[in-house]
Amino acid sequence: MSYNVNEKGYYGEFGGAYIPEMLYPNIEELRQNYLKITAEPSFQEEFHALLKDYVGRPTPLYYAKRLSEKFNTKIYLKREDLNHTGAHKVNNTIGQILLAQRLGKTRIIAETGAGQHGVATATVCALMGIECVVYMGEVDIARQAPNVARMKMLGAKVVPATSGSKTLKDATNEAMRDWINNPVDTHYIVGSVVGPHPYPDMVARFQAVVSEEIKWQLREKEGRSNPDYVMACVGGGSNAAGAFYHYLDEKDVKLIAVEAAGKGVDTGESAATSILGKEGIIHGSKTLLMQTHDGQITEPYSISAGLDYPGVGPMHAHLFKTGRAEFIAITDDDAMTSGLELSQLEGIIPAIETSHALAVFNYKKFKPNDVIVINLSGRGDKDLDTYIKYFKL
Amino acid sequence: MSYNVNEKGYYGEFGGAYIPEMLYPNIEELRQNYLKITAEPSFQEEFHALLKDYVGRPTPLYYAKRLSEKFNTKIYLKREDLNHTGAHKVNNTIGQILLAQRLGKTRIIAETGAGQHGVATATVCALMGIECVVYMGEVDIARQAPNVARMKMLGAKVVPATSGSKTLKDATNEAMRDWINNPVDTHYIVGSVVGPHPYPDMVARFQAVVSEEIKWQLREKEGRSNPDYVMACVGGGSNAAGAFYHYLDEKDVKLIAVEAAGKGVDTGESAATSILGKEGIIHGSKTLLMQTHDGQITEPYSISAGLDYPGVGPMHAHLFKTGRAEFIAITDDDAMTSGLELSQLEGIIPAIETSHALAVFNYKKFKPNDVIVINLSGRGDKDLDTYIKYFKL
Amino acid sequence: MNRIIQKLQEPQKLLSIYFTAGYPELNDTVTIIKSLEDNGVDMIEIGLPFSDPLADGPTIQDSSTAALKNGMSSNLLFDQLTNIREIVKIPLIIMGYFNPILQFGVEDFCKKCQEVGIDGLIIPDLPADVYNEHYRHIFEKYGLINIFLITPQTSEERVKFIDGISNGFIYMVSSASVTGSQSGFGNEQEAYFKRIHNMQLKNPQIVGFGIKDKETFTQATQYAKGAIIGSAFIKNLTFNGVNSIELFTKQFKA
Amino acid sequence: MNRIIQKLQEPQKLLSIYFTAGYPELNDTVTIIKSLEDNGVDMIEIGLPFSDPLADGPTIQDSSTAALKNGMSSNLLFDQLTNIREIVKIPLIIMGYFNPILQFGVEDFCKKCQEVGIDGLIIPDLPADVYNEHYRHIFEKYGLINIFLITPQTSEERVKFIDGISNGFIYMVSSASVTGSQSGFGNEQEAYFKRIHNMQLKNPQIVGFGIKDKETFTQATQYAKGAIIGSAFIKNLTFNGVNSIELFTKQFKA
Ligand SMILES: Cc1ncc(COP(=O)(O)O)c(C=O)c1O
Ligand SMILES: Cc1ncc(COP(=O)(O)O)c(C=O)c1O
Repeated sequence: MSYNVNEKGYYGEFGGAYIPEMLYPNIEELRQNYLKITAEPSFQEEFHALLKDYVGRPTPLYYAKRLSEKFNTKIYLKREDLNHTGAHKVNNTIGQILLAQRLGKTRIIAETGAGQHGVATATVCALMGIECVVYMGEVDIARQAPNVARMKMLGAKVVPATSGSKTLKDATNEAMRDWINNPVDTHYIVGSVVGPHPYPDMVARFQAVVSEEIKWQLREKEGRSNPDYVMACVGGGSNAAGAFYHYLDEKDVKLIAVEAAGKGVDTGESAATSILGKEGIIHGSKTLLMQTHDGQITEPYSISAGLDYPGVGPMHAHLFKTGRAEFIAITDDDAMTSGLELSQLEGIIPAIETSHALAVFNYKKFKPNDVIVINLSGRGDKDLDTYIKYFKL
Repeated sequence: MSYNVNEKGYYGEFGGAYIPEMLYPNIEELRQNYLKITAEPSFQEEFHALLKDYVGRPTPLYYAKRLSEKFNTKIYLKREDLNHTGAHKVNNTIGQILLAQRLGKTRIIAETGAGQHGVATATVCALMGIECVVYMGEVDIARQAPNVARMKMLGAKVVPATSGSKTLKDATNEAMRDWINNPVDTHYIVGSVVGPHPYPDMVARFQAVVSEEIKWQLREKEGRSNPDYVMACVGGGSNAAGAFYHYLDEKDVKLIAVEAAGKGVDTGESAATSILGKEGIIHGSKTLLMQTHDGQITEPYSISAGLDYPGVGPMHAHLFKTGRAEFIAITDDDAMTSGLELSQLEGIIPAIETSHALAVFNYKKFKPNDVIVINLSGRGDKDLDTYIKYFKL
Repeated sequence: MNRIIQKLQEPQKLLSIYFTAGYPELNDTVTIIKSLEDNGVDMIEIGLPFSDPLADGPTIQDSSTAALKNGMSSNLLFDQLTNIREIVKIPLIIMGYFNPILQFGVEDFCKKCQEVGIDGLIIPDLPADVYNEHYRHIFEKYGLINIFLITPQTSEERVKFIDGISNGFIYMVSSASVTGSQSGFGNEQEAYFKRIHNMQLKNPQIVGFGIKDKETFTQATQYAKGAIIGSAFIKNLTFNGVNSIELFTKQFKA
Repeated sequence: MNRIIQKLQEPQKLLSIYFTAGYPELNDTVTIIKSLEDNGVDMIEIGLPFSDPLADGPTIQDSSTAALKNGMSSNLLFDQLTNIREIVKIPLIIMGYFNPILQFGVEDFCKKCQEVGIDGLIIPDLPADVYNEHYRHIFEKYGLINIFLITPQTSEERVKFIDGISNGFIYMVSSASVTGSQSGFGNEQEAYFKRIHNMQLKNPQIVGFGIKDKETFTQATQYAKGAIIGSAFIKNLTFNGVNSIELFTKQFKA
């Protein structure tokens, strides 16, 4: 059983490139070039130099002592929150901007939910002096105001998506429309392991640095590179993909993907895609998605803008279908409580996305000697208003 | 000529411990123990492990290509903005919390201006499970709201200082009063190289990791560990102290300290201490401070909460007096413009404090081959509102 | 013979109109189709509305959202079309995104199309390659013509490939854009129209995207067999209602 | 002989009052001093206001801020006191933070004190050690007694050191606190008062911080030679004005 993409762009039965013809040349250009370009020594050199000197990698693998004590197990936090711009997203945007440059693109577009990917994209565009347009749902613009401000400071144009649920899904539609309208000079930096092939594989490869580092860091700390569990929240799935990547074929490592249950899986206000979803096509990819029996895509709900997406990357659909990963859905309330708990136990305010992964400890028992690595995908600075209001601090 | 503290706590004629008798036992306890405790292998081990695994050190030394091109010289940014909590302040709070634990203290107090030191203190208190009270001027509470929210999330109590200019100076007074009232169980984590001996030296030693890293990082990049210039903004002076520390006695390295001119050095709304200040006593230290001819401390002004302080650490007073460092004052307007410039040239939004250091390039010409290291003391997330309003973005 | 192929053999430049089923009112579908035929339209694209129509501009998006809100669905559309062939003769094409069709079941969907008298399908997000490999036999089994798009960016090689697997006409997107975003055609379009014309493909081309009045229709059909009007027609429906169809279509037939 | 030393030899427990010069009104200084003497107060601390009085609680802070706003300064205070010795006999002490004195010039300041008839100084942020090393000779040259503080946390060794360099009285801070923050004395204070008493220091002790009424005055002076009232007196001035001094002081003399 392979958990990686095949030559046709599929993970098992999921993936592919279900795109309008208008996007064919762009996607084809990417498909034909992404492996070749990213394998070039000059690309690898520049990519790793920027990850080190600009992004601040390697990010620490931090043993969370007080959290571990509380849940009587061994918890390591992979500190993607310490990346420049505050989340794992920048690993991917650094990779894609270098690719875009080598493809001769002069304009960048992106979609964003939590704003982290938008900020990470605006950041690399500023770094390279390239024009940048970010699409963001109107609802998300309101609830992630700090990130909107950051994008503006970085010189990006933020365009509100006003259709549908006015969140990530709709921002993605708008970005795709922009790309259709600007097929020659523009590269679309997709922010997660979603979209048509080769995006899921390309983004996963850029994010794979996360598990690459975990391996040697855990060996330093525990004398073995394989933990018992790797756990990550899943919006589109990129931080989970990065954390899982080098463990996909290591059978002794259990993978846990954490989705947003919103107000509860059965309340109709949820974003728990794998549980509520069915196979279908969203944003050019065959995967699991939340939809009506008639095939209309459902508007998802989560308190967290980065998990508020009705689909999931095809790799994760495959991990779910094959049982390689366990999927757990966590409600808004549980996530918020765990976010506050981490803040006060470890002095780390997590992004609400990440807080979902932390809440698993309240539902799943681990053994005292289990080694669990959680991908701490981002910092909570963007979410302070939401936390403060929720807890009336 | 020595630029380090002598056994009596003086840098040349500056420093000492001008404290009320009520604080004598606390200060004496610190003075007698700080070198001994911090030299213990177990302390060093824990300190460095936390800096690595929790704070995310070493922070990168990043060659700013586009900024360098613009000013036709070689500019490196020491990325203290990538530290956990987003500024250099945490280097010091990690050190002091370990010291406080070893002194058996069970309660922590701190003053804060920009809120970065308050957040860094609240963070280490959460990490260690110790009660935390942070004093912050009412004006600063309003202009650095994100940091106030963070402190609350971290479980700290934020107490407004309502006297005087309602900024950093007044918060410091309140913290000292608290310490006077709670001399036994409480440790006061001072946030900069100010206050009575041994604080300036102690904080400088904890921050010295910055120049320790610059040395080997620059050797990796330029084949020499000494740059031509090291440049840093100065509020109390801790980030500058950290960046200068290992270069103090290296005569070929020119040091530039950048102060906040506010609306202009001669406008009466300024915080350019070294230029406007006279020798005197502030917060237990003999140093340069802004004061009336009658010895009343002047209320300073800067758009940046972290530089809005009428004094400067005694080390810096000495560097100024001896001419070892050049002092440059930068206005609000120039700082803001340079902050936006860095955002859009390098994809790094700096704290407004840091932006002051960046503005020097508009006033001082450097040679094409000069190697300049700027201590990028913090990230601008806390300042987004100020930037956005200022530039009407 | 499939009505599309028949129609393509007629000498005139073909006027084809797109509308979104269920818009403006849920039950306007048959009325609109009948009225279009009555007013001399040659071919109709019936839009099956989708929640996330990513190849469409705001006009068609909004009409899709409204149609879904009105209650439109694949089942309902087929219900509405049950007796359409008793009153309408011109070719009818369903244009819809792939996911609703996939959920219906591709074979079931095609079967239903045949039953009600649909002649072809345009599924913008079903790529030619995937169609060719997985679904072609089903379409053929039910006598449906699948119509592919080409754009100014489509390589010569791929245009040939698409021509090869097409058996009706090629939907020639006038410019790189989503629907409704053009304002007139310029030299670039003309060069593109000519370039494709000169390739002498086996399938005729019908131009879509950006046709909004007599002038653009004439330009588009200088080299091509016909043109499709979408957003301009929807806008007219929105502002002037179903009764204005006669007036709207008249301008193209003048 | 210095008036402080003389006063300390009198048999009664000494009532000492602190007030901030320039408060409530800029020119109240002489009036308040005269009134305090007239009402039997034994000794007066004249507060030289400072912008950042970090050993003081809100009451004295606020009075200092107001006094500075009123225009009080070192020069003005000396002007106001120029003829004070023509009308007042009891010891007068200036209590102020070190920076204004440093800016005035320590020697100039001491000289001025001598000229107007000040007997001693309390400078909370001038540590005993620094005084001893750098300034003692100046104070002595101008016949000024410098008064040091001790607190419950001051070690026995340091109390002895301070006793050694003192030549008037020791200002015994009642508890670890800024001014004005106490509410009554408990067992802890009593133990501390007793402990210091039992050390049989050469200098008598006068207790300060937290004395606000007859009861606390009596408790404080059980072992000590006297007590200083600060915040409670300022509060009384704020609410009842300068004319209420008689009533305020009467309670302690009853
Ligand atoms: C901090 C953080 N974590 C997780 C996510 C979810 O995305 P993904 O599943 O692609 O990692 C986001 C998306 O914005 C995010 O900002
Ligand atoms: C980012 C940043 N830089 C600089 C300063 C100034 O302090 P210091 O001079 O002690 O480094 C502050 C203070 O809050 C700060 O937050």
